[in-house]
Amino acid sequence: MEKKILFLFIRAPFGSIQYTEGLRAVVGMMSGLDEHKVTCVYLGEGAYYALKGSDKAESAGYVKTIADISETDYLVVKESLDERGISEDELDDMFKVVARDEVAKLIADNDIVFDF
Amino acid sequence: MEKKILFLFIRAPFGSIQYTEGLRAVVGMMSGLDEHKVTCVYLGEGAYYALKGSDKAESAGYVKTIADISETDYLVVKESLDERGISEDELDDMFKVVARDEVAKLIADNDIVFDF
Amino acid sequence: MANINFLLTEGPFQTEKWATAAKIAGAALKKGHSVSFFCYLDGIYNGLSTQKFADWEKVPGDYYKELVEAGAKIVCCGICVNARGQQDGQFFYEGIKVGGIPDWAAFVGEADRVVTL
Amino acid sequence: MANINFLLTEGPFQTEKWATAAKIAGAALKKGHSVSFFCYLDGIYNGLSTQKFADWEKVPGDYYKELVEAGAKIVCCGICVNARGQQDGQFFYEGIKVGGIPDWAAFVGEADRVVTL
Amino acid sequence: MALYLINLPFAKEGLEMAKRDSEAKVVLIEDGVYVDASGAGEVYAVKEDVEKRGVGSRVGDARIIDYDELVDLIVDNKVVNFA
Amino acid sequence: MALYLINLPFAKEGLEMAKRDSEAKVVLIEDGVYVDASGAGEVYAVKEDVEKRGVGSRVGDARIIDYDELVDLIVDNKVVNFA
Repeated sequence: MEKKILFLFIRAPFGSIQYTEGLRAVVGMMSGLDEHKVTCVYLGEGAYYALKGSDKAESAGYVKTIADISETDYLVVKESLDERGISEDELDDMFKVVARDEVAKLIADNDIVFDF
Repeated sequence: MEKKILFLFIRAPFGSIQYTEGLRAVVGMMSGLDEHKVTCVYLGEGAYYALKGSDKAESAGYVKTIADISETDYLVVKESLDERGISEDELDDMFKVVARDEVAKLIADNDIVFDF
Repeated sequence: MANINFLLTEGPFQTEKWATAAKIAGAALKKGHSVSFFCYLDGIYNGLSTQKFADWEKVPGDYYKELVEAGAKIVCCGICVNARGQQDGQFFYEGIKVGGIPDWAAFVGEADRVVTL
Repeated sequence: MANINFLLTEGPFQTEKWATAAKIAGAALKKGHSVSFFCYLDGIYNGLSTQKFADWEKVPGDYYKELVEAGAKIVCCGICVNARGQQDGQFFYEGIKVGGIPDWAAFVGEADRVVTL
Repeated sequence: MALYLINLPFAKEGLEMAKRDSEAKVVLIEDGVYVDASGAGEVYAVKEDVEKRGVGSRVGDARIIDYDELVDLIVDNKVVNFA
Repeated sequence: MALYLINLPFAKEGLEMAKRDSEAKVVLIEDGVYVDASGAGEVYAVKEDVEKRGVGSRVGDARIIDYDELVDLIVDNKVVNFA
């Protein structure tokens, strides 16, 4: 059965591998028989991945494959950015800034919530 | 060559194994040919290990062996307790409360500082 | 009765997650629920039949063997298995399978609940 | 010239520590310093010669093999090796040894500096 | 109805989300039992984790549950993982 | 002279210690380069970690060092591990 899945990227890149293995998982979820729908949210220490200069080399292939399958949102939480003193003009274009209130709505709206 | 070694226990028990494998390491350091001198300091999330009710079953054997080799201090940092709302009467008798300033002196006084 | 999928991303001993997941899954199986595991990243080390630790009566792998015997489906990420040098899972307990993310996606499709640990 | 001991407690892939430690140690060896490693807890997985990951040209074990070839002494905690199902380190690269905490205590005794990662 | 599974490292983010859910149930698990979750909905704490850490007197109004009860909560509610 | 090796998870405790050492040198390493270490002595940040994370403009006055320079610092100072 097709499900709506929220991937929360919450660990700091790049000290742990989740930032890219989570995206590998997203690809897998979207390309299986059930064609699950995925939204990616970066919050907490995970917000650093949204920085323009953060190295996307290891994960670029997954991001491209994801785009080929379906339009997918990469959201970063405003409060997480604020707490880390990151301004919106420091962010890579692929990310859209949302407030925690929006993520709460996404949690309500998705069937499954993974933390990566 | 005999060294003075400070073991900093900084991870929360019991989510990770360091709280007891660090004590296994202390035993090994003290019982080798060099008979290194060890002091154990619990700070940050590691301070929770000092709670009277925290399960010492897995680590009791190491604590006993350490005591048989030499008198060893188990210190817990006052500021870490305060930040977690832990009062001194909640602590196990084996721990002595010290201020961060004291730990700074211990760092200066020891040859090697491990974080566990 | 519900179908619960566990995503396990950490290995045995180092953290407690292998134990917590096994205990929740064991309780779920006893209540008659269906249980599946996808072992991803370091999670794949949990299925090894070769763990030996004299201090404990049972090693983590034993708990996962028992879960399989109680009806849990356990699949380990093959890319992770070979990246981590575990040779196609040749030392895993029987019944602990090597597969891929598509297996996990299928588990998730069937699952009423997903628990990540 | 100095003697530097590294304590490595995390495995390959999952965190970056295996890479950071290997890079610092490699730079130290090139400068003529002595280097030893004690691989403790999940750190023991780094010495496996069986790691296969097509996405990377070199796997973590290769870096540790090169460190040994450049003169680093690497000892893995035997209790950890067998607890984690790695069968006395039979699949470790040659020169990566299985030992005990006494070996580590001796490394520490000889070391001018200790770095934990 | 959502069940927020909360461990220590992600507690802050998890509780922020639970506080925005008027029907939130929060389960403190593993090192999560060290966390003060008051104000984040109906709070539960896993018995075995509480006992091992000796924090029975510190988890406040949290309802102490065993793994059987945790399974029931998991089955009856959507699980939001912060563990 | 002590060299504090600081990664993200233990940064708070490590910096508290460095601040109590008038001769402290602090090296931000791995995810430690996300940390604001101003006021904790002479601050260094590992080049490869800074570049990978794209935080060159965020590490303030920290001196950017490569692994060769890090080895020199390690050899010349007692290492205090918070990494």
